Amino acid sequence: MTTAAAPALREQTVSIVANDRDTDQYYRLEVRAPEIAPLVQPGQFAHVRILPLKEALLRRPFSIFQVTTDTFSILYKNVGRGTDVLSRMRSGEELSVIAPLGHGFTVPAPGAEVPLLVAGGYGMAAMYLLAQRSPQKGIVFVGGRRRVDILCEKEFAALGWEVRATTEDGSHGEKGLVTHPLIAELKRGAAGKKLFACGPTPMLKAVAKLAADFNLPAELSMDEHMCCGTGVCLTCVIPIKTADGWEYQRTCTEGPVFDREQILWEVPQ
Amino acid sequence: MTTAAAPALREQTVSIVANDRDTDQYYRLEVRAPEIAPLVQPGQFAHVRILPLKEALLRRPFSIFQVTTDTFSILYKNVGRGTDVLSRMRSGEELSVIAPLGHGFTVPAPGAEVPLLVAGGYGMAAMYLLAQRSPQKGIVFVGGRRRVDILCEKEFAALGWEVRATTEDGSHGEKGLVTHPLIAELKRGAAGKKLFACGPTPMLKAVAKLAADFNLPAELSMDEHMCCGTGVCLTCVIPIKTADGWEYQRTCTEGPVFDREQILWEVPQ
Amino acid sequence: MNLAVQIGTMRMPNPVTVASGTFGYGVEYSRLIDLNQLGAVTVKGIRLNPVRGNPTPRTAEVASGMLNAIGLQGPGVDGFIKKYWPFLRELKVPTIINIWGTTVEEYAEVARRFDALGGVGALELNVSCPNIKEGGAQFGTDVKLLAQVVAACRKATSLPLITKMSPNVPNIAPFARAAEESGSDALAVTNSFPAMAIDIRTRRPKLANITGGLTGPAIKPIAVKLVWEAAKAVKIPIIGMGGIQTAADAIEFMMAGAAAVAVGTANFYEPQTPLYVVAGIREYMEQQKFTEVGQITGSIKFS
Amino acid sequence: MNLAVQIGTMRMPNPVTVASGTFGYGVEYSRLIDLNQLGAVTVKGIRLNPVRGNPTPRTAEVASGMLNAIGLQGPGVDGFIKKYWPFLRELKVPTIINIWGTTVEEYAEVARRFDALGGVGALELNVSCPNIKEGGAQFGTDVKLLAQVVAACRKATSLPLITKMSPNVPNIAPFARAAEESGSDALAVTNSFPAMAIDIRTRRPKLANITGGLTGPAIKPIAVKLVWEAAKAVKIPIIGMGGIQTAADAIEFMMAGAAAVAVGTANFYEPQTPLYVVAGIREYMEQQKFTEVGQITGSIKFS
Ligand SMILES: Cc1cc2nc3c(=O)[nH]c(=O)nc-3n(C[C@H](O)[C@H](O)[C@H](O)COP(=O)(O)OP(=O)(O)OC[C@H]3O[C@@H](n4cnc5c(N)ncnc54)[C@H](O)[C@@H]3O)c2cc1C
Ligand SMILES: Cc1cc2nc3c(=O)[nH]c(=O)nc-3n(C[C@H](O)[C@H](O)[C@H](O)COP(=O)(O)OP(=O)(O)OC[C@H]3O[C@@H](n4cnc5c(N)ncnc54)[C@H](O)[C@@H]3O)c2cc1C
Ligand SMILES: Cc1cc2nc3c(=O)[nH]c(=O)nc-3n(C[C@H](O)[C@H](O)[C@H](O)COP(=O)(O)O)c2cc1C
Ligand SMILES: Cc1cc2nc3c(=O)[nH]c(=O)nc-3n(C[C@H](O)[C@H](O)[C@H](O)COP(=O)(O)O)c2cc1C
Ligand code: FES
Ligand code: FES
Repeated sequence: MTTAAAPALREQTVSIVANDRDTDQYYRLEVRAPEIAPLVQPGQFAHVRILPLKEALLRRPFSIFQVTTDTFSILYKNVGRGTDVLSRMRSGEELSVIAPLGHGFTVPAPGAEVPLLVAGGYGMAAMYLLAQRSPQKGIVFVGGRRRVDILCEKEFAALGWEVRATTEDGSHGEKGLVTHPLIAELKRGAAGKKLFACGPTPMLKAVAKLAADFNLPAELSMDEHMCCGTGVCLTCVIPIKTADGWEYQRTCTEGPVFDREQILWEVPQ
Repeated sequence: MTTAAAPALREQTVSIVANDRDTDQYYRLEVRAPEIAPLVQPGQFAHVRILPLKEALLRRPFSIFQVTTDTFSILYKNVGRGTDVLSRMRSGEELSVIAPLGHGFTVPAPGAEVPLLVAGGYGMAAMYLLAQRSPQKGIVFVGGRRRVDILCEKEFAALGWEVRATTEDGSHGEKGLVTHPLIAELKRGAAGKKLFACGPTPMLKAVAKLAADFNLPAELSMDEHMCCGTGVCLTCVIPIKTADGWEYQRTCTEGPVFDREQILWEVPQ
Repeated sequence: MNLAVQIGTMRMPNPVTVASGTFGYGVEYSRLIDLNQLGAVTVKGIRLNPVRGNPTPRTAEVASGMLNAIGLQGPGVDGFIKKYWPFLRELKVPTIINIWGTTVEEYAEVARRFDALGGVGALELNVSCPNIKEGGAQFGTDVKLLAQVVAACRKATSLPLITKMSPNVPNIAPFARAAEESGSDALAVTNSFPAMAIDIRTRRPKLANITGGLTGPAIKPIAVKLVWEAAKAVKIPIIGMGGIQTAADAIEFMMAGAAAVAVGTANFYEPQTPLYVVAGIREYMEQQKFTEVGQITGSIKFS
Repeated sequence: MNLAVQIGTMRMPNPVTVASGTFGYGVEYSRLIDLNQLGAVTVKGIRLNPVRGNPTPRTAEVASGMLNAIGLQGPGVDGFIKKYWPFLRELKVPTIINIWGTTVEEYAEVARRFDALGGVGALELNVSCPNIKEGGAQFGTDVKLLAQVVAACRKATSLPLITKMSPNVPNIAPFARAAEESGSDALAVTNSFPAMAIDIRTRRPKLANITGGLTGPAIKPIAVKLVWEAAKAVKIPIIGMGGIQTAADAIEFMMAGAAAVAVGTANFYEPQTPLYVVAGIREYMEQQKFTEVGQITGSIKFS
């Protein structure tokens, strides 16, 4: 935990510009937030209070997907009580957001390693700004269970990135796990590459292992339950290596993005 | 408390046909309920679960105002959390209702006493069906604080009833309390009259006293907080005289309408 | 698929009953739901003589729950037998009679009366009503008194005894064991939590009784923990209750160790709740391919 | 209009602080609210040495509240002084440091250390953390141990002592009196309630610690009653907490007898809450033409 003056953030009541279904259970929500949009770094998130939720009090965290000069948007999946209520909200209705939050991805410097992005499901949401702001283009490996879980392929292509999709049921792209084409790519030549990943924990773990095997740098965005989202409550911690062992650090503050070397995947007994 | 086979009632999810502002803070809500509408007796109420209310769980009781063959309506005032949420619901949205509930007014038999109705504020809602179904017409004394508290005067007039309005600020009708014109009327001749009242407790108490002074029969609809609305929880009780003293009886079941002789206005120590 | 639950000699066709005081004497809700679909009907608390109850207001709404201080209004043993028993006796499902007293002797006497009545499913000893000075609460928070009450009732009747525990103790285990050792056939966990609310406009308590019992979804996490701890302490079955609104809630209580459950406050806003819960439990058992409802009980996993 | 509240030698410019563990060490929320508008900043519980805390998941959402079992993760006295004190020391408002230990001696030692530090507003003795075996909970449910802890800390420091009461006792009065008689300058009422939740899909507890503390609006009616009973038992001021979301909630606690209040869980979903509460109390005092905030304390009426 650090007391170093943390980056700027805002709490604001914002109104919904658009909230439309993307594919299947996925929705895109855009809100007007001129003060927040310019502050957003790739991999940061917004902590959203879904005001119509009454007996469920906590905010829900969502990666910031895209920004314009005066709006930002999220790409979310309807998985439970909060996202279900959110999916039924109309433009003009209001939400309370605290954003931008968390330590995001390192945007590759010009001439730095070639970025390979690895995303599962809504993990794609955390990747768009990184792809958009990275001076050199790379490859996006995107995986999902079914065709509908492969999100915004076109938008990444439009940014000039190569997209390699995999689905577990083979309904779209290559059949299998997202790590298969990644391994193939790395075997073709791993030097000078860097991995950036966001998705389910098992996928992150697999990517971390690959990075270690090929001895590549990797930045992983961890998905932990959150409460305050602002570093106060110590809900969202994961075990992180330190000089003298390990300690629990906060995914909402020191994370959600960590270097693969930092992460202890099992809590030592 | 009685176990005698109680009158028919239904619990149903009903959809809103209309929900429009009447005056100021008063609204008229009509719901589709073909099985319920035919069962309604004057002075009975509906116990309404306002489904969007989440952390507030209990149903809210409202007198049944008017009925058609396949709908019934209530006339409600926005006074708190539930009625506020209710006032923002749109036609097509759903409510859960248990109705009709309670022991209502005795509809005067042909040739029986001349009915004098006394209503305060939303108390008018409980009176409409009585006025509509009574074979002989009488006078409705309606009181409120300001002009906006005098509800559906025209509708009562349209039923062929004489309406005498009073407002405490004199902004409409006679200035003063609803009991003033009533006293005047009774002084002119009380014989053969019967009082029916619904409104704030102080008003009901005053009407009961007048009825006693002029030695007239009176039926009063009591307004107590309710929980189950169906005779189960014993929340809504008031002290009622019995052969051997008094007992707490349920306004939701033995009431809301009681004969003035039954009611003990103070709980004996 | 067998949903039946055995509480001493009482057989409940399914594990879902209703919480005492939230279902009157059965007859009231019989207009809205088929009582014979329940596991048992549990009636409002009864003592020897009629009880007038507390002044009003008796309930208040709070976040995800309510407060009540009814004061155990009731017709007394004779009044109950005269007014309500003829109806209840005819039901296909057992009746659980919730009883209380102000002395150990009174508990025993009431138990004796209902034993003599014949046809009663079980007696639930309310040793934990927080709402009247002599409402038995002290029996529920004093291990010795609790043991005395249960033992005296055990002597007075051969009917199954369900001891309704007070939630208001630092550790429920010794109380659970005392009830078991004194001859209780089952435990009911939990009663309402002493609480209060103030109307800041009038500065007056929202209940005439000043304090009352908190019930509803607000207390569910505390109640689930009490059931879990009681289940670890005793072998007798536990009837879990506290904020149950859905089958998922009921299954949570059963996983924590409850053999049966009771729906309380939810009846007031959704009288169909107990039947929804029965249907949901059946559905869950089908998904899980369970043949016995007991397979849910205590099925919580820790690794 | 005077909103100031005196807790021993500590002067709070207004009666609204934050609940320990729901506001970190102040610095985190300083990006969102002006800490100098609070009555005091109360920091997360600290013991002598660093504490790693419990495995995850550490919190779970429940109806009108949440469960937590953080396990008092913290930097220890030295870590706190090094990392956070330089920031807190500069604030215009006092800092309340919440401390705990596993032995009476450790409580006293931590008290001594902060006494030596200088500039601390007050020490809050957490004798009621339900979330770790040696989290002091036993001190809070055993009158003798409670008295020992408070007395030992009283000897160790001249700083104002606030004893944070356990809610988990049948009757809070003797505990409140024990704290007062042992030299506590104030009471904090109340800590969270032992509870649990189970994910029925995985059959596993929602918290890695199995049980955790229930907090939020769900517990408010129980907390208000505990404050009311504690206030009747002692003369020292009470800091009321438990589900406060609005100024109306805070005023309810004050009417029940609290001299000050703390906002806890609400900070997590609405970090501005403490400032809204201060504004709302000021507004209420204007309406009522009160000159002293103390006029609200204990103003509940019964007739
Ligand atoms: C840093 C971060 C970024 C995220 N970005 C996205 C995104 O871009 N798109 C997207 O669809 N989802 C994202 N999630 C997951 C999202 O927060 C959950 O899907 C959401 O909170 C579910 O809320 P609910 O009420 O619908 O589900 P419920 O199951 O009803 O929620 C119950 C509680 O569990 C928490 N919870 C449930 N699932 C998760 C989860 N997977 N992660 C964290 N908390 C959870 C909720 O916040 C709530 O407190 C992100 C999570 C984190 C931590
Ligand atoms: C038999 C009967 C008939 C009624 N008929 C009408 C009617 O025709 N039109 C109308 O506008 N109102 C009527 N009322 C009053 C109506 O029930 C309340 O105004 C309503 O419950 C307020 O709910 P709320 O959530 O807006 O207020 P809140 O104050 O937020 O409610 C909090 C709690 O108090 C209860 N409550 C608050 N005020 C009253 C009250 N006056 N009577 C009973 N319970 C109350 C609520 O039901 C709820 O449980 C009637 C009440 C009764 C008992
Ligand atoms: C209005 C009301 C009356 C109650 N009366 C009794 C009673 O007479 N005897 C008893 O043992 N419990 C009584 N209880 C407690 C319930 O039986 C049950 O233990 C408690 O409500 C918790 O369950 P719930 O949260 O589902 O309501 C009463 C509860 C309520 C709300
Ligand atoms: C996440 C969390 C952490 C807490 N940590 C502490 C703590 O370290 N020390 C303590 O005395 N109380 C702690 N508490 C209890 C709060 O200080 C407070 O007593 C309780 O949350 C009730 O207030 P509330 O309902 O407004 O949250 C914690 C509560 C929460 C929710
Ligand atoms: S969610 Fe509260 S510290 Fe991360
Ligand atoms: S409201 Fe429950 S008995 Fe009348």
